[in-house]
Amino acid sequence: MSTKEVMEKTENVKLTAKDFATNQDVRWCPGCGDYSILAQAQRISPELGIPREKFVWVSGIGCSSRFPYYMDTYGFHSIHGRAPAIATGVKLANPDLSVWVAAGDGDLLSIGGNHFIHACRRNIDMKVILFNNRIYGLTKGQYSPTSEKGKKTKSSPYGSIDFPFLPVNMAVASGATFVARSIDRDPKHLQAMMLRAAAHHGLAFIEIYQNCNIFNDGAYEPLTNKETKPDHVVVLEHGKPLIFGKNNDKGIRLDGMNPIIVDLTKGEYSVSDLWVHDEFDSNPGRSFVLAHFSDLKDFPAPIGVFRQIQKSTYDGDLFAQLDEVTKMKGKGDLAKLFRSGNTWEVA
Amino acid sequence: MSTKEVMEKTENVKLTAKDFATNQDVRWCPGCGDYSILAQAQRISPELGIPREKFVWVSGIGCSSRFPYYMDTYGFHSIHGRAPAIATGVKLANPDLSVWVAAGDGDLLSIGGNHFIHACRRNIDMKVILFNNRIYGLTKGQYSPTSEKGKKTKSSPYGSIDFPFLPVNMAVASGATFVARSIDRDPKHLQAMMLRAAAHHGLAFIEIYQNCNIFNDGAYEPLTNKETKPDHVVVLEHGKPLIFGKNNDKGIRLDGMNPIIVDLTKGEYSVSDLWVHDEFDSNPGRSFVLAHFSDLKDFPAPIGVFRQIQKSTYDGDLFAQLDEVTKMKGKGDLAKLFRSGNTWEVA
Amino acid sequence: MAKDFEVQVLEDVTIRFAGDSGDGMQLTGSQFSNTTALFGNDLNTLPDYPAEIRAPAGTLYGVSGFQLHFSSLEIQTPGDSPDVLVAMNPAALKVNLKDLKPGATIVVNENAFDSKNLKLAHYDVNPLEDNSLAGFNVILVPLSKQTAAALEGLQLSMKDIERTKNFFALGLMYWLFDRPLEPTSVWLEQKFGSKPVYLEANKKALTAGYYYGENTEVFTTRYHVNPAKLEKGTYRSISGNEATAIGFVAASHKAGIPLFLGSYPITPATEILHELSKFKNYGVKTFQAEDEIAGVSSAIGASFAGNLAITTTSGPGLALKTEAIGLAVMTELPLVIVDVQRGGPSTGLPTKTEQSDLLQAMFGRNGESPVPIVAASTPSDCFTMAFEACRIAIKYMTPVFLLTEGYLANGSEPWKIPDVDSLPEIPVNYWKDKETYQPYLRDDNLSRPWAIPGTPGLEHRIGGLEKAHIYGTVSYIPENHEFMIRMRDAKVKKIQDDIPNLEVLGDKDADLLIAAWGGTYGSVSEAVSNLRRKGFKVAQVHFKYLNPFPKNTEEVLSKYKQILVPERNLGQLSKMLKMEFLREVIQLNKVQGSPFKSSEIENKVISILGGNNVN
Amino acid sequence: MAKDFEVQVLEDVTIRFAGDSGDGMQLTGSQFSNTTALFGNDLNTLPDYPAEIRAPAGTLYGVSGFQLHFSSLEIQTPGDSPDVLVAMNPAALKVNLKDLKPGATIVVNENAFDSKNLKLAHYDVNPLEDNSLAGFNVILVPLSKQTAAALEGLQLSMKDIERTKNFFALGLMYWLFDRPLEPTSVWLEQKFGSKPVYLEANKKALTAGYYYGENTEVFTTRYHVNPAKLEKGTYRSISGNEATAIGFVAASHKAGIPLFLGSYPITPATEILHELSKFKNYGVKTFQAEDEIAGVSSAIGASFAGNLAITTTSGPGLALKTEAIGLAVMTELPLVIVDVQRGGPSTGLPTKTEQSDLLQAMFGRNGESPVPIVAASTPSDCFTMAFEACRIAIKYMTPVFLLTEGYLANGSEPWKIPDVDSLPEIPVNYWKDKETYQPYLRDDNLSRPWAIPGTPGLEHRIGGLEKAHIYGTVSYIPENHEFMIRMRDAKVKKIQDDIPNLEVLGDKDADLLIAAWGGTYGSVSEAVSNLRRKGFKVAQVHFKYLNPFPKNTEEVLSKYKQILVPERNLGQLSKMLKMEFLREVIQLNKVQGSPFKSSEIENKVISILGGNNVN
Ligand SMILES: Cc1ncc(C[n+]2csc(CCOP(=O)(O)OP(=O)(O)O)c2C)c(N)n1
Ligand SMILES: Cc1ncc(C[n+]2csc(CCOP(=O)(O)OP(=O)(O)O)c2C)c(N)n1
Ligand code: SF4
Ligand code: SF4
Ligand SMILES: [Mg+2]
Ligand SMILES: [Mg+2]
Repeated sequence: MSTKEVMEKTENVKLTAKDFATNQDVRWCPGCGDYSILAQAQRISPELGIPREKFVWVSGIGCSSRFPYYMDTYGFHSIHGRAPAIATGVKLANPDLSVWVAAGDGDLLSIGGNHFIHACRRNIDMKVILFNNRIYGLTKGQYSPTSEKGKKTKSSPYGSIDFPFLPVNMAVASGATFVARSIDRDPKHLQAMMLRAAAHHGLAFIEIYQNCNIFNDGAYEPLTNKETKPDHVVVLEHGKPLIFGKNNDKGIRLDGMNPIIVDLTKGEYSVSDLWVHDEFDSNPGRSFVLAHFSDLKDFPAPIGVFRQIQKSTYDGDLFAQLDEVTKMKGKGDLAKLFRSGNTWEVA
Repeated sequence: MSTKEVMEKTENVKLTAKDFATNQDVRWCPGCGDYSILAQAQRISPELGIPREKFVWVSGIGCSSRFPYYMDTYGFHSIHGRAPAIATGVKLANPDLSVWVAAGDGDLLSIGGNHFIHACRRNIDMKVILFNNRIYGLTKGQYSPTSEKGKKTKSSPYGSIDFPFLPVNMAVASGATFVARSIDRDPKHLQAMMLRAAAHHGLAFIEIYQNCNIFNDGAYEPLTNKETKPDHVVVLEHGKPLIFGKNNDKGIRLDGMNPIIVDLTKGEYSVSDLWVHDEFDSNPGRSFVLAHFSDLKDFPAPIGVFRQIQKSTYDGDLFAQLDEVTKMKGKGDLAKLFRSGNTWEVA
Repeated sequence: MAKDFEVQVLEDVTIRFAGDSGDGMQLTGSQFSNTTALFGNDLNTLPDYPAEIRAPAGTLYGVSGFQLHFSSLEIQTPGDSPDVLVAMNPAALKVNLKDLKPGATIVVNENAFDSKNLKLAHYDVNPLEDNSLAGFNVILVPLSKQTAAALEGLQLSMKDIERTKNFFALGLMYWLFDRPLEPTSVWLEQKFGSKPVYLEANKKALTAGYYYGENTEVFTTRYHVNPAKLEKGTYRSISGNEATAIGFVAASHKAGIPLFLGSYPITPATEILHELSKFKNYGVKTFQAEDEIAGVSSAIGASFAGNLAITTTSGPGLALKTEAIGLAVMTELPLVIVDVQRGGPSTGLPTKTEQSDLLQAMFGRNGESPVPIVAASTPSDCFTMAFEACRIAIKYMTPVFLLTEGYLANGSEPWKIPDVDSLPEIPVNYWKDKETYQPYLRDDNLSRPWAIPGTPGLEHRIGGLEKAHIYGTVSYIPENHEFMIRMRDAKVKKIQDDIPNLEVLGDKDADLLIAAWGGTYGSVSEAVSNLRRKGFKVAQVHFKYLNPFPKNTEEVLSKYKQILVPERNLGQLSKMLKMEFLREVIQLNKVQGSPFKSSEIENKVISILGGNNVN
Repeated sequence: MAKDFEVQVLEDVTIRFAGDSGDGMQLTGSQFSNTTALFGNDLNTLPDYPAEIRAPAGTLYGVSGFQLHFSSLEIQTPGDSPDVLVAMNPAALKVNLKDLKPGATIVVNENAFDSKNLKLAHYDVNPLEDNSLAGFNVILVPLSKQTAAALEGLQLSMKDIERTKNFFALGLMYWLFDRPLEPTSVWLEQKFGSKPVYLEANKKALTAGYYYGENTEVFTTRYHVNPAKLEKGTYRSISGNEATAIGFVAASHKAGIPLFLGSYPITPATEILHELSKFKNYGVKTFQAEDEIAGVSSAIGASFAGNLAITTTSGPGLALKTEAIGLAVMTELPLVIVDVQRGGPSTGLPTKTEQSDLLQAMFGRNGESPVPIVAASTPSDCFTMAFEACRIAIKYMTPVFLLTEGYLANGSEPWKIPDVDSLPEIPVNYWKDKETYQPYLRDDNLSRPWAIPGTPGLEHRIGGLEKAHIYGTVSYIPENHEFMIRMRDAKVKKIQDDIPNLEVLGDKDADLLIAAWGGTYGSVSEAVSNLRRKGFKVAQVHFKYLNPFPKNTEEVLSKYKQILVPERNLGQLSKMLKMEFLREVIQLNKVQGSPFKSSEIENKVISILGGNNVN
């Protein structure tokens, strides 16, 4: 459908996922996890009550960064790592826009790491979607800052010696007000997270575990395979205890600050002993302990909303300050500005 | 004393703090907190059992970044924000060196934020000393990423709208293996922290609260003033409970993951109810809760070692891999390398 | 009663205030400038401060200076060599002595010449006593003591009293040059209204200084510099960075779209950020980014979303922005990049002036990546060129460089305040029409349409990959790539039709043409008038547009046998003229962190033309 | 038994393999190259792949190609226009058709010309049936079916069988050009030793292709290209990126200090990182940094600490490194910066070749910041120039640029393996003496001493602020600044004494000189021999040193009335020659992501010299 046709349609009918698809051929490898993320984004977009022309997708460079080409919204496929900074400018120029960043793990956490943490710190009202395939896809397979230590890639033929980042930790530590995680292969969950992120006012970060079937195939296999998933994933839900396992037979409780896996079938612990997830706790410690599960043997990977808190946004504060000063000083008058300070006449 | 003279002395006598002072005039403003940090660095250096020529101090740009000029060791006053990356190269070129980074809050956390978190992630064996005066000193007073929100500076005449970073959080989240905090005005504590950092194998980070008496005077006044200090500072010591207050009358206990201030004089709580500090816990949640005190009303600022854990270092792993591959493949032979792949003779 | 003094009428005077960083010399200098401006002289200033924030008192590297040139004629530079030096301590004397005119007057705070300060200034012998200043007219004033005496009875610490002595010195200079105290008194009242003791102290010191001149016999002559015959109008004093900031606000107003600045502090560009951050009620948004890359990137984002976007920096920061500027070239978005040049390479001499980033602006990006360049010639011209940079950026949908430099940025001069209505409108036509829209359609200026997010029906994607002509989709087609490379090049070249021709000043039939750019304007202009007065036939052109060059450049250059290009670099404009016009030029290069003295240019011209050219 | 065929002896052949990204064309091409090299031909290759990792099968933008030029004479380019195209599907046919020689042979996999693939390639009619290929010698081969038939009985999926058809095509081409199967068989055994079924499948497909040629009558002629008379020695095939990597290892060996690479992946430079990361047992350290800035910064740190430090990137990455390169200039530390150029500006055409970063390398830094530049001319020359860049960096204590480009980096040619002992030593003398040490002392090369941390008694501090001559302390002294700016400039200029003069090839008394640089070498060389064969008098010089230029440049240029400068940019070397020598040059510019065809240069020369120059 051409842009024009879509627009004509918009005036009468509610949009559908298709209205958010451009007529460009999608150029990811067949089987790439990016397809699923695109599909979910297109699916949730018409649900948000935001006119199509108010969406802006900004990306850097990487396989995942081609994302904007496939969303029939405004889009900016910029340069490597700079998407959060460009998106900041977009939002500050026009706070009415719904600004989304699509970024790979290299793009967002390697070259773009600084812009990412500063955008989180400022709590700019934008959504940042991390396509974490734990590899540099576009440059054909080097380890990334989320690759596991020891990974053999083209640039680490004897195994990488870098420890990985936990992206959730970085987001929380730098002040992101909404932090979630999901998986490409779990479309329903992914949709739910995207809807939640869209509804959040402030910086919303979603880490998506994404499979790169060419250079890092199977990175999340245990988490997506039906058989193994229940033992490898714990779904976070507000107010619910942390339960996982094929028969919901395992739980996580807290011993002081330390998480412990308990067997719910032995009778020693019951559901009421478990750690109850609280998304809204302002204490960041909670999210860190959850993210830290990845470092612990046998612990499942949490997916869901780690944390959602309310803080004023940078864009909100900026426009409030513009208004306030204008109220205080009156609307700026150029002639007055020219004449500020001492003036004198030459006759 | 000239370099030559010092050297001659070294061969016979144990060095002193003075041997680490260059003959350059120190060009900080009179009263600047940087003087104290310099003095402590010069004081502890002879204690470390490291020959003077093995020290390398690397800095970026800022008032604090002049530091290397005043340490009579090898030094590199580089460009803004890049000290951790340059120091990485120094260490990887020669792992025998004791590599120290001196950086301001703008240098390390604004423009240099990415290099900092990646150095922490890789656990490069270097010491990173943050001179946190919560202001850009050298450029004459703009708010920095650690300035409190609402701060009025030359670039924020109506108050800044940025939330600050908690540097300790950033270091812990990105994987630093030693994380501590100290204050310019507490020379003994500062010395102790520096000695501890020096002894640590891996990336050691110390945040030093430093007063800029020109552009941000009094930023830490409540923490350094004798009267108010006891109520505003809690000293972390391994295995000891968190007690503070003028008469050691207040303590901090944990309710689940949430810290609570308790009055020790009321009889309701005693020392044994308090949170006992554990530096060596691998769970990062602990450090985050401590750092988070800054966001909580009435909580004291923790100083001391937040965390010290052991992980392999990047430099260690790199040289181990070099050795391993050399053992496996034999020492590289250039003629062989030239001939690798298919060759043929033209006669 | 005041005694009678000889009053000598002078055409122009250069005075330099020098002291410790803590002595308030910048303030003293600005007050003198201010009063002098109000008095009606033409003037030009040059502050010069150390890289250290507060160097320890008394040291050589801690000396801060403020030079001021004022005249009854039109002037263009802060003066070659001071006629008067006010030296607050031995270090200030030592550092500045070599710059003075032979026979210059030196006003010295004799109380500061104690053994401690002498030692700090590396003086073995007190220069006031060893006859080493014989060639000068040295006036010893017990500045500290007199100030203390004047403030007796006020509730002030010794330190505060010491800090007030600059106003004593200022008062004394006001007396010497016959200027009124009132403007400074008014300023003091505004500044210290809420701190009466400081107000009183400073006023007392000021008046005491004035009457010290009147009542003692240290000076035998007073000087009078008549008001200059400036063009009729309302004037203010303006520094280059202020002018740049206001120029942008004016452009934003005339374009009818909000101004967005994405920036990271760096000397000597920071004041533009400071200035603009005040103008919230003008709808100006300033974003202090985490680094220069975020500064320019946020500006590109803001431009995409329809703001008038600018980014400000100095050389090292520009180096960091180059990749993103390439993105602005490819996406053809309006953006103004200000480079307030300073001494390089690398960190170089951060507080010193230089004009050595021209080739970086011209060529410092990967690939064929043309960007228009304009440069300001004087502090107030920063206003004009900032406005002009915005006009070009918007009209041609392109990033534009505005080059200024430390010397213009910190220096100031009177500015004839323009009438707001006299400034041209900058038409902004965001594209609206869905039927005809294509992201890389071109208008008569070869510009593509600005279609901003939020506009229904114009959803489109842009980016850094090569773009298909008209459609703007990604294109790997070889011929399209070359076509687009030539298109971007042609678009920038086309701006030639839209900028003023070079204007030849001086003798049209000159034996030598001086061609210069940027902050070298003033020195060249003064040199040219001096030379002509001496009988040399010289002409001058000044490049405010460096890419593209004005249309008549080749024609103008071809008229002169010899072309002298004075630059404060190793010959960057020279290189550009050579490569563009294959014209041999004579270079005059000085890279010492300060502007040219006009005499340096004069001497060079004389050495080229020979003494016998004088008629 | 085999039939009899006409065997035609050819001097040279250009063949292009083209198919889907998934069709293994790069592999097929390399195997053919390999065999051809072993056979003794001279050869030159040009891979050309899409920006997408795996574009959907059958699409036009998913076509991957590999061109190979082989000959019994010495050759320098991958060939202007293919004599033979192997097209695995309609998209491959469509994309490549326009490049073919008139009358070229097209070998087509007819099984791929189904309606789905035709549609994906935007063919309305099957081109095999509408007579549109009348001007070509089209050979239809049921490649898919024949491969399937050959593999019958093996335990393979349909997908695996499809994936093997490139080996059928390869076998067929081996037959057509009379090459042995053995080298590829050996390679297959190494590669699939542990997977016998794949080994058997590929071998079967290869042989089946060969015998398909032998037994069917699709070809009436076989071609024979005799071995070339190359210089005596041991040869291997080498790509530019491999050669660069090995050149650095060699330099590290000859300098006796460890190699350190700080880098961030970017097309088309990444393979240098990949290669070097294998050489751990050569003491090579590779640091994959978080970005380009950290890449170069870590290299600067490593250089300070005494390693041979390099950093590798392409245009956009170079843009990010410029600030730090300025630091290397100021600190005068050895550092080699490799820029494997690609299509710009901005992200541009990342997988396409271009030579448009010369001016960025030359001028892309703040301040006066001179850096020597060398550029490789052929894939194997990357070895020589990488070695040379290290030699200059160490000897002159300076950063040095090595410019290569995508076309050289990915292309390959036979390389006569040098004798390790024949390579010059690179003396490294870390300073040791405490008595005489000063950080900015200068030797005869104007180089400062390399005194590395860990050396007792030489503790010192360096940095980006201006340095005092000899002492290396921070200096704000105006005269010192100018002195040091001129010193750094002079040091780089002095390298002229230490690099080879330009060598004029072709007719010394030519009517026209072709001056080129970088990867344009091959096309120019071929054009020059062709032109001379046709009777034109032309000469050629090739710049491998671009800053400084060789000493005899002016002299050489002055000998020729006309100078043609062919470049794959808008005229960057032209600009440099103009500004340096004020020489008018004729530009020939092509910016289409591919190398020049030698015919394009020939035609330009003919159009300049006119047909009547032929004698
Ligand atoms: C300045 C710059 N440096 C490097 C590159 C090369 N590059 C492009 S994408 C990429 C990383 C891709 O990895 P990631 O961000 O994880 O995205 P993915 O392809 O995996 O989705 C790199 C290194 C570039 N385009 N620009
Ligand atoms: C690339 C670059 N950008 C900006 C600057 C200007 N600059 C120098 S230091 C500094 C910040 C200083 O603050 P901080 O790092 O906190 O150090 P402090 O002076 O407070 O010790 C800035 C913005 C620079 N030198 N280089
Ligand atoms: S390389 Fe990996 S991440 Fe990139 S498109 Fe292919 S499968 Fe997806
Ligand atoms: S400006 Fe502040 S931080 Fe800088 S030297 Fe002065 S007191 Fe210290
Ligand atoms: Mg990735
Ligand atoms: Mg600071």
